[in-house]
Amino acid sequence: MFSNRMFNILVPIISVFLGLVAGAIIMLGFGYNPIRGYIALIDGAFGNAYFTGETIRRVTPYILTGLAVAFAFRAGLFNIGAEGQVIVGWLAAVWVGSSMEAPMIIHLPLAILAAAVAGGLWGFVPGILKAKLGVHEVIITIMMNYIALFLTNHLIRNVLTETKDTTDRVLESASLASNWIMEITSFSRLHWGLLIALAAAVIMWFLLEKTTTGYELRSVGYNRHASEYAGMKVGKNIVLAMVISGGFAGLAGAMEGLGTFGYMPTHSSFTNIGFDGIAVALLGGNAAFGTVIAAFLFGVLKEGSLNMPTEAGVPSELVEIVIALIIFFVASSYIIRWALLSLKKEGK
Amino acid sequence: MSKKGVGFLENYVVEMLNIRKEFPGIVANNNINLQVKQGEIHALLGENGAGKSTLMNVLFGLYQPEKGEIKVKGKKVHITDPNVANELGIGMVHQHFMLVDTFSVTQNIILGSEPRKYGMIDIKRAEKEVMELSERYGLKVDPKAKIRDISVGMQQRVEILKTLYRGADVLILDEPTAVLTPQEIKELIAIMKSLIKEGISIILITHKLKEIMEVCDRCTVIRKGEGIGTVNVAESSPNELASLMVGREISFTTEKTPATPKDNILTIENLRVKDSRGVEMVKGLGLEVKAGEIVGIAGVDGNGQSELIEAITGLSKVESGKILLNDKDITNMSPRKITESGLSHIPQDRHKFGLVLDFPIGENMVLQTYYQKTFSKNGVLSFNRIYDHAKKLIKEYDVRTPSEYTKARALSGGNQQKAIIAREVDRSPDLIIAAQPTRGLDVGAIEFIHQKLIEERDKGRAVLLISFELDEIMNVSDRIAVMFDGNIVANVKPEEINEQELGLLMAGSKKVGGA
Amino acid sequence: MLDILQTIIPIALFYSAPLILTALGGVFSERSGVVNIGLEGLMVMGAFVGIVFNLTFADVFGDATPWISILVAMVIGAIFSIIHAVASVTFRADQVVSGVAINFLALGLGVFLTKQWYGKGQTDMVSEPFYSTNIPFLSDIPIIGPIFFQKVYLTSYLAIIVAVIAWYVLYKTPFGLRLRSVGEHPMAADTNGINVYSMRYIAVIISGALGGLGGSVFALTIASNFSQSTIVGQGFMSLAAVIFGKWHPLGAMGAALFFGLAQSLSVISTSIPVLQEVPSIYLTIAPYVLTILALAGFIGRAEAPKANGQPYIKGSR
Amino acid sequence: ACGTADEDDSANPADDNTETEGTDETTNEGTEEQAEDTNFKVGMVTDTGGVDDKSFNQSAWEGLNAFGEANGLVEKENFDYVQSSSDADYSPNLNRLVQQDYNLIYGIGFLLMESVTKVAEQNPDTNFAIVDETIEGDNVVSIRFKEHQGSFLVGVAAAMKTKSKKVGFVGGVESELIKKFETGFEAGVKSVDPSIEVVAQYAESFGDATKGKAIAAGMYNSGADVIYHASGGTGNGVFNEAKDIKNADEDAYVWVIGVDRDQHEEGAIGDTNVTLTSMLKRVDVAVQNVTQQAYEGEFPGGETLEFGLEDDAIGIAETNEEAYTAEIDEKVQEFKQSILDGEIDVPSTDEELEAYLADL
Ligand SMILES: Nc1ncnc2c1ncn2[C@@H]1O[C@H](COP(=O)(O)OP(=O)(O)OP(=O)(O)O)[C@@H](O)[C@H]1O
Ligand SMILES: Nc1ncnc2c1ncn2[C@@H]1O[C@H](COP(=O)(O)OP(=O)(O)OP(=O)(O)O)[C@@H](O)[C@H]1O
Ligand SMILES: [Mg+2]
Ligand SMILES: [Mg+2]
Repeated sequence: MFSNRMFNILVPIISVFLGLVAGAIIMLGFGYNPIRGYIALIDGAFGNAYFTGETIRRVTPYILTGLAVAFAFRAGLFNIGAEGQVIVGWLAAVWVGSSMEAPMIIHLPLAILAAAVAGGLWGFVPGILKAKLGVHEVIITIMMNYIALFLTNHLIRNVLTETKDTTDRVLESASLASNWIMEITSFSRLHWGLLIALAAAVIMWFLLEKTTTGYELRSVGYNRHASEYAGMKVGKNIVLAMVISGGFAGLAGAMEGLGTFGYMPTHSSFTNIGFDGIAVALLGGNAAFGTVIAAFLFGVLKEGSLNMPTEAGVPSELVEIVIALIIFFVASSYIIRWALLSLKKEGK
Repeated sequence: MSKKGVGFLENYVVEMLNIRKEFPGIVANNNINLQVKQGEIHALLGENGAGKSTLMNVLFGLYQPEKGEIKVKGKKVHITDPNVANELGIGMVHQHFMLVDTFSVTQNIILGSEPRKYGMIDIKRAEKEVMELSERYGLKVDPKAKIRDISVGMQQRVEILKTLYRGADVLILDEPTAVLTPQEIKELIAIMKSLIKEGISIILITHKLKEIMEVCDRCTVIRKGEGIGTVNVAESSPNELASLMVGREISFTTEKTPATPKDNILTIENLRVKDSRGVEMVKGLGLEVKAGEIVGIAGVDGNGQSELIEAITGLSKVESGKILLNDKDITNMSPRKITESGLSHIPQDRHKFGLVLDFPIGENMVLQTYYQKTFSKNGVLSFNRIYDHAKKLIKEYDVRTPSEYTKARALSGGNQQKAIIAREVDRSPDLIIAAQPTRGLDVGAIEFIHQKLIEERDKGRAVLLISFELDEIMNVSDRIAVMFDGNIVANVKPEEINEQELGLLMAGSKKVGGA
Repeated sequence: MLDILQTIIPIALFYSAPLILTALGGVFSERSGVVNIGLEGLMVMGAFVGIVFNLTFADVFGDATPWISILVAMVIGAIFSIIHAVASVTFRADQVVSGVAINFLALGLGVFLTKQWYGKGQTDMVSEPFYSTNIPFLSDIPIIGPIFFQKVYLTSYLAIIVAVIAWYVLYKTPFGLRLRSVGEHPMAADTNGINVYSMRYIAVIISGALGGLGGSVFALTIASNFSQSTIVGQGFMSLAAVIFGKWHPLGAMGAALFFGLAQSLSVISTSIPVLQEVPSIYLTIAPYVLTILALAGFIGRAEAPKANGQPYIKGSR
Repeated sequence: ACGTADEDDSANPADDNTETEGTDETTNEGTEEQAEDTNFKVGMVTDTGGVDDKSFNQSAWEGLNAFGEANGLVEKENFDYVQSSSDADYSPNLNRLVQQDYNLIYGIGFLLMESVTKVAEQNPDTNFAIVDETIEGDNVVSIRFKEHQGSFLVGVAAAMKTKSKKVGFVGGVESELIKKFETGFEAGVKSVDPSIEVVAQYAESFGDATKGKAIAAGMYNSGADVIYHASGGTGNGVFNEAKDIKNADEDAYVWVIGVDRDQHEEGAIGDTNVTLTSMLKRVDVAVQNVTQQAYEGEFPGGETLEFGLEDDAIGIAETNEEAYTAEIDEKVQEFKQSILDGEIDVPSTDEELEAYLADL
């Protein structure tokens, strides 16, 4: 028999493989050359130092929004609001990063912290409403997304600037960008944020799996009544989970504001970093390290897809389809397990 | 009832022959035979996990057996799903009720075979039919009431009506009395008797030997998946049945020395508590439990017992009054504070409250203590210690589980309960509240749990036992407090009262001299 | 005042209609125990199909084109949703995951095919969209007529009628009783001889049909063409309406109408004297803040169908 | 990064072309022969709209096509575009073109400002152009338009057309750029008749047709009969609402003024059309013009080019002859001349508008 561990590794690999095969079949069906298509994708993601840098840059916020969604999930909450939390985190980081002066050792952490706090605050609202009044977090987080979008646009135009569409750039002292990284990646926008994202993954893993707080959060996630019976404060844990989740998403905003862009433009629609985080978390099985790997997969596919139209003539949406299919296969892991088991049986 | 196709020697309505059913890694039923005669009440007896429910689920078409054959009224049948069972006239009342909480009684009964009019459910007709049926068999129900608003006993009647509505003439009852109060059990027994008069045959699963002796004609015993045999109840005794079941002698009356009560551990004064709907359920109650004694609260379900427990344990708010634990006021304190003040609680609903079913057994063993120094340092858990601790408890309390890393969900009900008791008792509290600690467990497990409670008493702990089983109350308690309508209406010693009198007190009829 | 109502109500109605239809789909699916985060994707599919059909067959069907378009969108939406059903019912997939995949798939497929067929990222404008009408007789009633029956889209009333039918089906018919029982306690339904799997398939397919209908109604009354950005969040608003409406068809309709009303108030308020002084940002976010306040203030706790989100595995407990 | 020009000291890769053309004095006609072997490459990066957005991305792409046609160049080889699917894609897309040795790269739309600035700094050997923004740098040319001028003219048309003496303006997202449309429009309206009321409202989105429709419904309902929109996809809702009113009542008097390109097509309903006229912003003219200069080795690096009426890069559509009457056109032409002559300085901010209105 396969061990559980082996399944946990095999199933995603098979899912990705099946997704890519399905994508190839679609390309064939529409008269494209799948090999050229996928070479273009790989080229677009890793073709040279620049694209490699860009790919990793793209992965960075995905890790954080993935962690955000996964963290809430583990505590039994569905945070569709990562999107809004990213947006407010972005603004807070840029605000602190551009409007005050301080030595880097203070300024940068302060700007990052501001993002986490802003995101956390955005998570706090649905958290407290759920904890105190039992209001479903899904609706509140959806509403908070829209509020974040419109409010930040308003703030950028009316408070941070005088009717401009982008904020000022953040100061050097609050920037995650690094000349050194830029140089070795031929001026990609890769920045130090990746380290923050990876650290966040470690923190989440440690917090959830190793600490008493994590124990409580997981317990509340699985069984609210038993947790209350055992003396845990269910409401407090719900709020805490949403705040930490929002904090992670807020950090993703800081990645954009202090790293990738160095400023914040007004947005006429959602960034999708938060919504994509849902897919990342689910692909990663809501576990910290699974999320990191899923974010890489996601980032590679998304970044590489940009190269497909120019290099192979394939519409980049093909990759959306491939991602969707991969998610399906991962979700349907039961059937893959079943197939593996029957294969094994027949082999005997 | 037609006699056509009935076996030529015996009048068997259902025959299960050489049934084998496997689950991954376990043979739940191995070559089991069960033959039920027309119009009898046939008991199915066995320890927790012996394979009773599995066998019945096979008969009801929920599981397909690996081997063996089933005959209904002499005809070989293939029961591929519950629909087939229904058509063959087999109805089952499951151990865990199969009722939709938010539906009305009528809706639950007609679900799947609704009377219609113009494509709509003809709810008027349905209600009328339910009323007729309930009158005919003496199963009183309110057809319009929502399931979640009615008592467990009432729910059970709905379950039975459901099968009758579908025209069942073979009725499987899987542990129907485990969740009932003595009054309700009495009513159920009367109902069963009237059902067999109507020509219905019943298969009854129960762990209560007394019930078997009282109503059953024959009894089939299974042990660890193997059929042990079938006996005529009239020619047998509880002792014989029990030893057939577990393979050894069992003592029924719990051995214990007289209690030596000391200081007050729990003192409750003038307590008032409302339920979640705002109805006052505990109405100025007073109670004392001393160190070294077991106080049993006897009472019919719904007289405020749940609210009382929730108030003591901090799970619901006290309106007024006082609760003292070791002379310390714990009224309206948080569950955590109360636990730390020396209280343990074996909850009534082990799945809802007692366990996090998706946690490993090991993590469940520290549900209230994970944050304490023993198991964590600076907020970081020490899994080595947690699992060592769990290992110790598993051994000490004989919790049957593949390992301490196994999810609680995978354990049998009895073993889940043992795990909870291990956790609660091991904390060495001053007061143990045990709410229905043996519900649904086999006699072996019951014996073990009773012993544990008495041991703790002897160590000088106070024990508050809440149970709807008069046997349990009479056997285990040193003092019985009878609860009726939100108040303690009597305080008696078990040796000074018989079950009859106790039953009257519980029904609120009159006061008997207290102790 | 009358003027204002006359402006607000028709806007609220046309804004709500697609949300109502899609939310009803969500109600069916979730009442049967299948969480449907994929409503957004189902709407995308509906919008895509509605527009493509309309563009392709406008010459053939003339005035009837929009009606036939939404019918076709319904059918394709239903077929498309089978993917969600297979994954979440047969393959026991996590329903949230499968729903997220539906969203990705619909958008990817829609835009991919648009590029294939039209050689660009967005279609042309349809020539046969829905137009509003005055409803004969009813629109002549004083006061009520101008507010509710003048310059309204028939699709708005279609949505309301479908909501009433959905309520009737779910609460008055055997089918509805069975469907709801499957969402509350699938094992109970199973022991009563109800096929849990086929019930859930049907429910998900209905949600696909209604989601497709909602998407196409949106596209043919409001957007008039299809692109990446035709459906951006309407599906999630519908999901919010499902929960806001406590999984009840009429509740979901009420919630969607509430969203529509709040939205139209925020748009119209610039022409309401008292509100003119209010900075526009407050009006822009008002619909969302109002929703939160409404939930926190008096709607409160909503209980989802008990078995919502749990795959049913025969024989487990 | 620039393959062929690596050893060349010249910062301008287009020099390669001029050198090969060297002896040949001809410009436009002469290039046809060189087309085969020219390695001039021009590309554009769109914002999230794509080259079929019926707006400036499309217009810019038309400009490149026109340029290609005029010079006998080949799509994909000599000119191409990349579409962005989110804000984060601008930089990689620009860089992709840089790495593929494009000589001139356009960033279409103000949203690309920051990205073009950075990429241009990092790649001094490549030439860039940005539309609707100003960027400093020797290798960047900034292309801007005097939208306020065109908006002024459609404002005049609206003032001539309105019967109710109330006209509306629907903006996408409130910003400096869109403000130019609004102020120009209002100035135009009031220049004809100061008593005409102008109501303006922003949708806070360039893609929310629902809101566009709702806003238009509100405006028409409150008596406005001409609406000028500068709101991208949101404008679809405005057209929809006008057509809807028209569908219900053929005699209804409602008009829409389009933006950027001639939006006549959008206004068609049955035999009539609700598009009164459109403010034309000829990004294609500007793009073709700048590209041609670069092709000829005269890339105006470092300059900010402001295209307006005088360049025929801003204009007014006259397609709907029935609605856009000779009388209106006469008035419009009159004002156009005044602007060209410098008699009218069209305001482009709120302050300027205030001053302008005070002077009327
Ligand atoms: N669905 C299942 N999957 C795996 N194992 C099962 C399943 N159902 C039952 N078993 C196993 O089969 C054995 C018999 O279980 P069964 O439910 O028949 O016991 P029982 O006699 O009804 O016990 P109880 O008295 O506790 O009701 C148990 O060991 C149990 O673990
Ligand atoms: N999916 C499953 N996997 C493993 N064991 C299972 C599964 N489902 C049920 N079981 C086992 O089946 C046995 C019997 O289940 P049943 O529903 O009869 O509960 P029980 O043991 O009688 O518990 P209770 O005392 O709470 O009634 C249990 O021992 C349980 O562990
Ligand atoms: Mg059992
Ligand atoms: Mg049991």
